[in-house]
Amino acid sequence: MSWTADDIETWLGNCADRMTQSAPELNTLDGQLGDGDLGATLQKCAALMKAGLLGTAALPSDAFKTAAGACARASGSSFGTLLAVALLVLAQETAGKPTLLVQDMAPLLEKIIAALMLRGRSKLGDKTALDSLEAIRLAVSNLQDAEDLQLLCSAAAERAIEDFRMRPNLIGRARMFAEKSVGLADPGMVAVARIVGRAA
Amino acid sequence: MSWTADDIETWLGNCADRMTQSAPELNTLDGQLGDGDLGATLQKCAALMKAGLLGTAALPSDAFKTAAGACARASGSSFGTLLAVALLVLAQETAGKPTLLVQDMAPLLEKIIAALMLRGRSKLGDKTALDSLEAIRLAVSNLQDAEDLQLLCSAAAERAIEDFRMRPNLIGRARMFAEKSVGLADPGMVAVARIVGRAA
Amino acid sequence: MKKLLNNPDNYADEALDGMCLAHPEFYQRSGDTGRIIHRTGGPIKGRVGIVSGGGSGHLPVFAGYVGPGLLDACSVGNVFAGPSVADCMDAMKIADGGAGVLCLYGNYGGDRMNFDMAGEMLAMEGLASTTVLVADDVASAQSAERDKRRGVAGMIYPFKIAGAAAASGGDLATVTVIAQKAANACRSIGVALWPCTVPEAGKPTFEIAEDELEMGMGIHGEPGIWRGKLRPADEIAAEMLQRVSDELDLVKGDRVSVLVNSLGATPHEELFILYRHIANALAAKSVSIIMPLVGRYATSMEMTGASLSLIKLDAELEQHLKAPARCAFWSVA
Amino acid sequence: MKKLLNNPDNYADEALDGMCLAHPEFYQRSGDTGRIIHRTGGPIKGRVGIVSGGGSGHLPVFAGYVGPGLLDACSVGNVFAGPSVADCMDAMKIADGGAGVLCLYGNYGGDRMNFDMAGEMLAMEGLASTTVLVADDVASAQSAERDKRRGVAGMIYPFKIAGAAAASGGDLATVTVIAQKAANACRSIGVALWPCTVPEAGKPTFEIAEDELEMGMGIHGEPGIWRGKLRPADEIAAEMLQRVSDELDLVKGDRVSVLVNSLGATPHEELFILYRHIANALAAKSVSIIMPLVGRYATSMEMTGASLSLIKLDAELEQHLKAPARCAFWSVA
Ligand SMILES: Nc1ncnc2c1ncn2[C@@H]1O[C@H](COP(=O)(O)OP(=O)(O)O)[C@@H](O)[C@H]1O
Ligand SMILES: Nc1ncnc2c1ncn2[C@@H]1O[C@H](COP(=O)(O)OP(=O)(O)O)[C@@H](O)[C@H]1O
Ligand SMILES: [Mg+2]
Ligand SMILES: [Mg+2]
Ligand SMILES: [Mg+2]
Ligand SMILES: [Mg+2]
Repeated sequence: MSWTADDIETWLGNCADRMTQSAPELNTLDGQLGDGDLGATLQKCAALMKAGLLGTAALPSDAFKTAAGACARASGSSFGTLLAVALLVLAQETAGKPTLLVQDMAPLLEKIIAALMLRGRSKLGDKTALDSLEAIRLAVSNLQDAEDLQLLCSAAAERAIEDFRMRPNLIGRARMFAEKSVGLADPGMVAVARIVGRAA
Repeated sequence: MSWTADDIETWLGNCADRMTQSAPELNTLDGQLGDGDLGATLQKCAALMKAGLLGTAALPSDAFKTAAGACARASGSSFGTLLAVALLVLAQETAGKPTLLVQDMAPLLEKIIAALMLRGRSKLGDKTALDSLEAIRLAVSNLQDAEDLQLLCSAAAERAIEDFRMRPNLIGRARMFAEKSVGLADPGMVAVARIVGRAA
Repeated sequence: MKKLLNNPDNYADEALDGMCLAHPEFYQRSGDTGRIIHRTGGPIKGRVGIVSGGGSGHLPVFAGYVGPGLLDACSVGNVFAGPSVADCMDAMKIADGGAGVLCLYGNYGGDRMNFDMAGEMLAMEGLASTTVLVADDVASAQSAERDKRRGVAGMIYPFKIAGAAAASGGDLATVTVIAQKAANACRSIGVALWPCTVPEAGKPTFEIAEDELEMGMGIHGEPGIWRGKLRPADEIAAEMLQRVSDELDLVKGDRVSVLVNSLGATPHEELFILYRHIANALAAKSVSIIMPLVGRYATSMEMTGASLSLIKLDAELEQHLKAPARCAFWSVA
Repeated sequence: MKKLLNNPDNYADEALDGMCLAHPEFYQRSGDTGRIIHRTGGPIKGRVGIVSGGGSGHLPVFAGYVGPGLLDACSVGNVFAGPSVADCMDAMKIADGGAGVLCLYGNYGGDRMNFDMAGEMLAMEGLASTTVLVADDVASAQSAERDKRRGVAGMIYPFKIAGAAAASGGDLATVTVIAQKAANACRSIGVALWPCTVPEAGKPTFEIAEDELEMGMGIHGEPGIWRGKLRPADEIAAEMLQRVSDELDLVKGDRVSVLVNSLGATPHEELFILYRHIANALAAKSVSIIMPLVGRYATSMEMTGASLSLIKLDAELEQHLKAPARCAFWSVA
């Protein structure tokens, strides 16, 4: 399995659509532990992404760069910035490559997670979107080409939400509600699951 | 009937005591139509009057002057100032006289009322303390020497309250509550009745 | 009552104490009761002194405007209560630099009685004084009864302009005339959203519903023109502007200063939202705004709401408005 | 929600508009989104640029401190929400006079991520930048975890001091070192009595009982140290002073500046009541207060409450604190 610039644009567009659809749910979740703007943040990112992705990317990295810029312009909320960072890493790491391979996924996710930890001064286990990405990274390591990728990623992301539900948030706004956060899904983790797509 | 400086000091002291006693009632009344400070104002005037009246006045006008100064220092509320003005008029008009006669009362009240109208930019009929003073002035005009002065003044002041009860306040803070003031006694009119003393 | 205070009876005195401790370069307390705030260094010999006064709870009004190019002294009452006659006398004496004293304050019955009486008593001692009342609140009486109008935030314009006239050496008559001219040129109106609480009383000065505002309410909670549902800021600003400019006959080319003032709790952000409308509306009329003021210039403690003041300027008023002045709350360089 | 606004979504933009209309001599808006406020006249060639940024709703923080001797540009987010990465980049570019840019802002996760990212992206374009985080709120973490503390009102001291260092021609390293020194020397704590309402949200940021206050609450309603019954102002001031001076090791002869700041609704009178206690308490310790500030320097719209900030000064910090600076909300002559 391999992806061209077109495939990547299509995928990013689908992600954007899913971000828009899940906005109300994510606002509500973020309202319980944070400032309730996660859905709105993703909505703005999605709108700017859609506006920028015009099917003209020559290379996958061009599409990532456009999407990164869109997220950087969108918002001052943490998740928007984390998205921008992740997309920028993808742009930088895939620079020059005409196609991407499924085998590239796990190492790219590793790079993304490392960059996000640096940017967010957080670590795995803090109960954030990063833990979801790590779960996905593990799921796509040693991948068999034939598997349903979306199902695999989605299942991993959903599992991660449950694995962390009973743990306290250790970073971000939700840190201030550490006790309250036990038993609640981390909004950012739910966002990752929604972005990669619900298993059908 | 005539009064020496001593008599005047005693009378002013008694007035001050009555001002103190009626403070709670007057605060409540003023609270309905104004800012609720009339009793507190009189209390402060009374305390400073008592502190200043030490039985050392050589002439009636000295006692009035002391009392006027006390009221001028006491407060920024209208009634305190009106009292200060009235006492100052008494000091000025009786200057040099060793004794005061009951026949002096009506003309002195006339002078006081005129000064208060000027100071307060108000007129008779506005439903203020001035209407009470006017009622007293009328009661003591053509006075027979033998009558009970306190009873006479007190009755006049009480009657004035009732005469004006159903009329609207036309000046001062209460003016802003003109309709509301119909049916309520003017606090300043009640104050005059209390100061001259309740009929036994 | 949710306020940061000690004994409510000491609210005014402790606030004045703190103000003088924080700004000894501007303010000094004196008088028997400590209720006179006057300029550090005392009156300036040969200059007309300017005295104001009124209740506490309106900072920077009144005492906060003591300073070079502004007021020389203030007599200060309890919260929302006038100063005593004796304090008015003391303030006038302290402000006297030998060229007489202008009493310049808001048109409230009690204050007027006290200042008038103080003036007459000092006249007997040979101190020359004049009076200019500021009656800028268009909501408090019709224009035919202008002398019944209350003084509100707009009074800072006469403070500033008279202060400049005195600082530049004008004699008492001159300073009085220009103060009166400034007072005549100025109009204000307020809008209230939530009341404040007088510490000694312990309860709000008025009641108002969750979704209501009152147009024209006075700074002590005096009744306004209408009470109704909250509206968009632009509509409120438009009505306020209409009401204050009604009597000023503004035409293309006129020059005004504008004060958008918070009554206390209303934040700067909202003042700027109001100012935005007003600036655009005046620009559309080709009226120029000189030295706009947006902030807390005359408050009612923590009352929520805002007031708008306009002063129509001629060359003389504008020159004095722009002259240098300083106090802890306002400086013009 | 009782606020003077039009569409809640336009609150931040309309407020910035009004601010620029009222004070065109200080502020200009630019950037794709209009969310950059920068100095009228642009950066000064050869001088280090100072950029700050953060959410709206805190005026004068952040954008209000753009001015000579203070900040060069600010990126502004929605109410209580950080600015975008792109706006941080734009602000940095606009502030760049060729000598590099210091990013100086409050320690909030989102803001830090965005400024860091902006800095890295501009580094690729050859713009040199440094970062100093202000983390003055002693209530937000123990001193062992100082890097987790939030930035509150005390940040205006680093603004002022770094601004003076830049204005006097210091290079980026020098300005950064003195800004960090100022940030290190400064401690704050807040006390909250009533919440404010974020326009877009329409409901108060927290709930609190009629007779309660919360010590240490953050400017966005972040939880504090304790919540309890209202107490006399002197007790509250004493506790706040204790908490902010704990880590500063103040001894006889030390020099500090003190900021008693209203979070919005708390009136000047009450700030002065607090200041009175603090001034007396520091005087009793023979600690001198330099340039005390009492007023609204960092707010949360109409929140009721106050904060206390102290900065311990050495000769260098004091000299920069006293250097001339101007903006619409604060001027040092
Ligand atoms: N420092 C961080 N590192 C990693 N993830 C973070 C960090 N801060 C927040 N997040 C993630 O972002 C989510 C919240 O996003 P968002 O609502 O945009 O943030 P904000 O608190 O700035 O409003 C959290 O649930 C968490 O998963
Ligand atoms: N201008 C005035 N002329 C005459 N009497 C007045 C005037 N204003 C107030 N009063 C009298 O004073 C009373 C109120 O006194 P006080 O409470 O001291 O005044 P305030 O608190 O309104 O200044 C009124 O009930 C009225 O009788
Ligand atoms: Mg959020
Ligand atoms: Mg947010
Ligand atoms: Mg009264
Ligand atoms: Mg009164």
